[in-house]
Amino acid sequence: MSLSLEERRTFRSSVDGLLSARASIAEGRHLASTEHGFDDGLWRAMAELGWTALLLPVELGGVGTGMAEVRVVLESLGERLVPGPFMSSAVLATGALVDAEASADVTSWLDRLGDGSAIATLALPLIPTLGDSCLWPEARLAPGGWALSGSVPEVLHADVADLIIVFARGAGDEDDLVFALDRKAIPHHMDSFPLVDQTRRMQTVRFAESFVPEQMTLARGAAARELLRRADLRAAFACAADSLGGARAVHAMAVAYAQERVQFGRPIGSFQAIKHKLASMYVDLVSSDDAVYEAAEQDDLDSPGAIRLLRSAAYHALEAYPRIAGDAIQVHGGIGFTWEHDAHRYFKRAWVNRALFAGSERLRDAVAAELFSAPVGA
Amino acid sequence: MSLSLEERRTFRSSVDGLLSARASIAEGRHLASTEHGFDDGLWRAMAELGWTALLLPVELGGVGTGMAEVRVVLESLGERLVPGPFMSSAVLATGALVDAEASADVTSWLDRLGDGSAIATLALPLIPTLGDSCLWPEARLAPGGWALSGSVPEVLHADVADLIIVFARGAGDEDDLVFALDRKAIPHHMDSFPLVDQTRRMQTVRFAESFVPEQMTLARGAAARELLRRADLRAAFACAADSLGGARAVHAMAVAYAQERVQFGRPIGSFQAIKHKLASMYVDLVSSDDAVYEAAEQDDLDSPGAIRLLRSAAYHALEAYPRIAGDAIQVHGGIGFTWEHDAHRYFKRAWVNRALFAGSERLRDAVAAELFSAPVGA
Amino acid sequence: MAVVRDTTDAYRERVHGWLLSNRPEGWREQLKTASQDEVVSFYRDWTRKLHAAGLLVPHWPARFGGEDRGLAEQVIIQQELSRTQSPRPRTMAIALGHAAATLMNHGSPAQQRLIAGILDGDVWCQGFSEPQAGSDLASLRTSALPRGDVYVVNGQKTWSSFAAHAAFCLLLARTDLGAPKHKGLSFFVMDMSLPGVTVRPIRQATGSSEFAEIFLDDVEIPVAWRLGQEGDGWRTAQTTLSSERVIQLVELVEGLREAVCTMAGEAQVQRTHGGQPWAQSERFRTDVARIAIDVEVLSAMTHRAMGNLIAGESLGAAASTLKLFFSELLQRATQIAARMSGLGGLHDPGEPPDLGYTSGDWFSDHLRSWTWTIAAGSDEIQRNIIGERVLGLPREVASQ
Amino acid sequence: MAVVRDTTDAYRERVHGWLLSNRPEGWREQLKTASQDEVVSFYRDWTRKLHAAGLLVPHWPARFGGEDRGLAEQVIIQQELSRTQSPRPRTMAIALGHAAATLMNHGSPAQQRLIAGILDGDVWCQGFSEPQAGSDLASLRTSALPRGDVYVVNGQKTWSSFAAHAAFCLLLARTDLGAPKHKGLSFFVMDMSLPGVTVRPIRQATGSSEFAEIFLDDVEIPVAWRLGQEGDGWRTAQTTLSSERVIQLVELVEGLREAVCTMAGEAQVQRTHGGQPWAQSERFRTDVARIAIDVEVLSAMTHRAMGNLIAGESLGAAASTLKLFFSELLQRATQIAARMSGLGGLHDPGEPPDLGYTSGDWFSDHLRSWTWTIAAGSDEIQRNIIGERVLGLPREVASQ
Repeated sequence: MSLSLEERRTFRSSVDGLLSARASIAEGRHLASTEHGFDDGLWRAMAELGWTALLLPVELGGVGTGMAEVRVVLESLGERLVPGPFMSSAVLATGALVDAEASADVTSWLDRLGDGSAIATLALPLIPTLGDSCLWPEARLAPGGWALSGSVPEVLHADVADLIIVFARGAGDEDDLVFALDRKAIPHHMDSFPLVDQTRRMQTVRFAESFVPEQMTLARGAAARELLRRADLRAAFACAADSLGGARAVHAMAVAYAQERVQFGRPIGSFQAIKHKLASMYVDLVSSDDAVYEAAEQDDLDSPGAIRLLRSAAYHALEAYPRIAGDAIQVHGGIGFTWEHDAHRYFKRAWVNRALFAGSERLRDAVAAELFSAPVGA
Repeated sequence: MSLSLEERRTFRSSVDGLLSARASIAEGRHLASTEHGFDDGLWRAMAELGWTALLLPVELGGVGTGMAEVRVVLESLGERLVPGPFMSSAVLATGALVDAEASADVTSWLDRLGDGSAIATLALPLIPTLGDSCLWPEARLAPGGWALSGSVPEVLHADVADLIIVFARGAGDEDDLVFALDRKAIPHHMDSFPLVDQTRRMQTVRFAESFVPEQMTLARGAAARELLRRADLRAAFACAADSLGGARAVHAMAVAYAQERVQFGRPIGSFQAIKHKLASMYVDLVSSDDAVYEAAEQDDLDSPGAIRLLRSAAYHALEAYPRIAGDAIQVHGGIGFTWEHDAHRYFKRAWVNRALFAGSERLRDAVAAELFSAPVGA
Repeated sequence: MAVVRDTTDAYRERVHGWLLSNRPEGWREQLKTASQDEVVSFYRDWTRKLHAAGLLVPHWPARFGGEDRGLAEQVIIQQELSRTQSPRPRTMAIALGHAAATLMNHGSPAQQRLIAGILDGDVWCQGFSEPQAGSDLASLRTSALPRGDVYVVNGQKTWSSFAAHAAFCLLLARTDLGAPKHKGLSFFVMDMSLPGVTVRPIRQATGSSEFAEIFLDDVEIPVAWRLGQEGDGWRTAQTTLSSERVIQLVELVEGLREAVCTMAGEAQVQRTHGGQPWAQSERFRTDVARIAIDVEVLSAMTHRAMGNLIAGESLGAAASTLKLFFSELLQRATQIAARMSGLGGLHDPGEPPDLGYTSGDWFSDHLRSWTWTIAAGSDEIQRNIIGERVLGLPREVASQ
Repeated sequence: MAVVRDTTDAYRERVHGWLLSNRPEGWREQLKTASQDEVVSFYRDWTRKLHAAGLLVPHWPARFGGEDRGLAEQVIIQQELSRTQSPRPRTMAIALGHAAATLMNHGSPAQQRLIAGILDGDVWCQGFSEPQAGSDLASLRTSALPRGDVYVVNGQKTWSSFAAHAAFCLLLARTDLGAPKHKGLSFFVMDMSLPGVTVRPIRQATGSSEFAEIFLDDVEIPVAWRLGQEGDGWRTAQTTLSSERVIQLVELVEGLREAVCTMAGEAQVQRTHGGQPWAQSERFRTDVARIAIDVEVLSAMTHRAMGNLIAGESLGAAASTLKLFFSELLQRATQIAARMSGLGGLHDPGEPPDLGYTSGDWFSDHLRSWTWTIAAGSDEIQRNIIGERVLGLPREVASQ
């Protein structure tokens, strides 16, 4: 379902409204020292406004819109450096569950994800082709289900997730698998991995012969790999949308500073060295914006043209954000290098966004592989 | 033999003196339409001042100085876009002949190269490891010598060379070889390859079962490969020195233009956009200068540290020249893009310098190979 | 946006089919050795042929010879011209773009009659830059002083594309010598056959002579050929300029897309210093991938800008942003391709005709990319525009 | 030049041997978890030990505690410290560099007695930048007004390295409030234990707190502790600054050289998204090679600048050129290394001690590289200096 221009404008202003009221950048800084690192109350408010049900089809009780609306939320969260599991739960995990041919068990989870009463997360393999990595957990057939062993590194907000979607290698001749693990029911061990970006929490989850009932299998074989392919693209898009929002905010901070900071008797923004730097950053920003916007409008993870556009948009926005944040520090000079200033927080989120889910290089390399496997002159 | 500071100063001013008097940039433009593309009279004058004998040891009647003095000449020729076979004959071919354990035949050639009465050139394989390329000529044993077949592409000033130094693959079990070919005595065919840089002439030389007498063999096997290794480094250095001179001249042109051209009521050089571009070009230029200078001072083609420095200096100067020349066009604006202006002539020589002798990438790749074959943590 | 995306596939198929049957075979090779006269004449014929098939300007109003279709169709035509490797009438760019748009928006009925000539292949040129007014375009000196029912024009214009072949010129000249900077300028249609007009081709760094100088010596332009109000020339010239640039970019993006495929193809054959095909170099493959990625991004940028144009919104700084992004990308793409070609790619092309910005002679293309970073507002000027007009940064003290 | 190159290998061997026997084992790991006090104390001990062995300042005149050797020996020491992976006393950089050089050149006999303290490990800091005077350093506001035999100092300094641990500060303050810009400044040695001096550490973006603010509240500096003439402070502070920066670069180049080896080593172990070691990526290998090449170039630049210093020539713009080249290279090198480390390299280091610019925590090193592009004359200021003082381009209208 696609919103009308008018509905979309209303949606955007409701997003702005809630976040302006309840998610200041300063607040995010304070949350870094709390246990889970995000604002539960804000999460509930977001759920009440239906944000957690954006990707859920109408027939399952969701809002049933698409990436264009998800982009609006992710961008706004990125702009304000809002911490929390929106991306991992409402976008990545929910998207994957909807993609899967879901059993009744899974559908009941979708209800709870949609109304925000449960949180899920998605663990993507670090190496995108299943079956290559020894880091990746292995599933062995067991009576009534599977025994899962091994570790899943770098899972976003696993500490608060009720459900973890995990890709696993089948032992022996068994095929690749995707599970939706009820965290309370599955024995596991969890280690936190504190990031330079304090607005993001991440854990490594370990299993040792943990029993997973058969009905929590989301997909097998080709279907599992297809789920992974789409989840990987959606993750790239989501990180890019967050990056775009952050880039916009940190660029605006630099512009504002250049207008007010006076050196040599003039605002520093009147010097071409600064003015042209800010203009180049703007080109980087606007090009990311247009590309992410078009990819969101296409909302298509399957056709080759749309995939090329999505990868390109995501790569460009993920690469632009660290450049823009670094240049913003330069424009701010010394003050931009202090802990109290927010510039470094954007810089760090920019680097984490780019590195998440095996990093932006995978997108560039996929474009290269496509270009060079094409027949000569095609 | 190393010159004293005072002697070096004298040498430099004699180089400047001759070239200022007889090798204007405009003159070079005119020479492009002549048969061989360079000024014979200037060549003889250079020889009379001993420039063609710089690399020739004193015991063979030469000046016996080293790369530091060669650098001065090459830089000055590059500064003025002087056409002619100095690099190919007096540096590359002479250097390789001196390197070889020379027979009496070769020594007599060195006499003539040293006094400028003969011209030589050096054909380096396009692929630096002998024996890989099917383009490279093949030598078959023949009574009293060798029969040479195949083509030697991209040889500088072969049309005026009396002697051509050629690397060849031995047929069958025969080892790699280096020959000094008397062009008048050896049957061959020659095709011109006109370059965008009209100050350089280049030919492809073809042989078909051409007989080469045994005494013109300069080296075989390991000695041939050693000759090639040193010739390749010397070629990199020589192109870099030319590039440095050209970069200096084209940068100076851009600085002068920025001082005099007025737009918006001010000299354009007062705008930071132009001022900082010229400053960045200057950093590129000075760093090339220092690196090439240090490499010339070391004058060492054998020790690993000196080789690393030489490759680095050459790579940097070869890459800096096209950047500086391109930026110089930008600073000049429209006028810099006309055929009548010299900026494009520097730009083109910059590109040819970088592409000569298999291109600057070979230097970067050699540094990479060295770095990554070293034991971990070394 | 919806307008662009919903255009029927049927239209695309019709365009595609027609081009496959009608594109001149081997035209690229043929043009490489053609004289400039032959090139101009080739593109004139092709323009007429496209127009006869309704594939030249379907987005124009019917009363001017179009079909009242949307810009979306024009985008499709550009894409299909690219996909079928058909020629695009380069010499007609000003005529079909800035000239036609200006005539439609500001022309008198008499002036608008010139549009028919454009559809018949008349070449137009622009008379904007002058030797002393490059980046500082508002400081033009060419004068057009009223005398009776004519303006008497004196001065010199430069960097005018295809001026040697143009029937008409869009001329910007100073009608009020006292007014400051761009206040005293007026805009004219100048018949290039008028007495006193002399054209001298400029040979460029690439060896081509696409551009020319125009010397104006007591040229008498009838008052009726002034476009818009006297003294309002700057605004009149600018009105349609940025939209036309964006439309032009649609074609250029498609050219870049083709270029990426050509590079990938050549990389299977061209060899590195190590003797391997460039296609086996990870560095090269990923460099080309980054070009391909940026082409997608640029395509999204032009697509969104076209959407805004179609929706009747103003472009704002989009023209500057697009131009900067494009010129930087073109320079980088052609550089990578030229490096792949090695010494073999540095073969002297002599005095080649200008076959566009991605002609496949990569070194010449690379050098030609400086016309994009310099002309029509240099990169530096574009950054000033963005910094001051979009970001609201203070102007430099000196230019206030 | 000859002086540097001909220095005997014997000296190098002696230095190498001593360091192998005396460098503290495992110091790097130990410092990573140390408090800043512990770091300062560690470097103080190491400074004393080096000095006792004659390996701290052999290039100083004997009367100040040196051995009258040349700068060449200092270069060798820096190289061997790097080669043997021994610590370099970072916290002592100002004391051993700018402070000592200033005291030797401009100090009164009484002031020069402080040099002995430096050799015993006294930390010095600089009091230059102020919140309102970053790039525009000449607009300092901190005042030092004469009253009897003291100057009464009021104001605030910022970005002073290791000020919290410093015994003395090289202070630049305004003694003539009427004089324009840098004409009214004087230079002082300020005892950090004087009443009215308050230091507040600045936590940086990296989490470290190497820098501090210094608040000056009616601090009374005796007239005898003024360095050079009143009103001549700007010149006095600058005299030795650029030479000291070049000498400091010798150490930093060696650090970069080590970093390249470390990166190449880590690339055998760290894996790309494709699961292969980074060392198998041609793109990565060639990126690192370009860093290695630039390190060689920078090394040649410092070598030549040192040669000129030894020959007694003026540095001219070399300090600006070197700083620009270095800061750009450092930023690029640490970026490539940080990208190799992936998400694993984005582990929060907490509040780590500052272990230099190539500590091996690549992301922190990368972020820290902005101190080079911003501090001590930003990249923009350096380009202004080169453009105006070296290339002779006109100053901007506004700053005339």
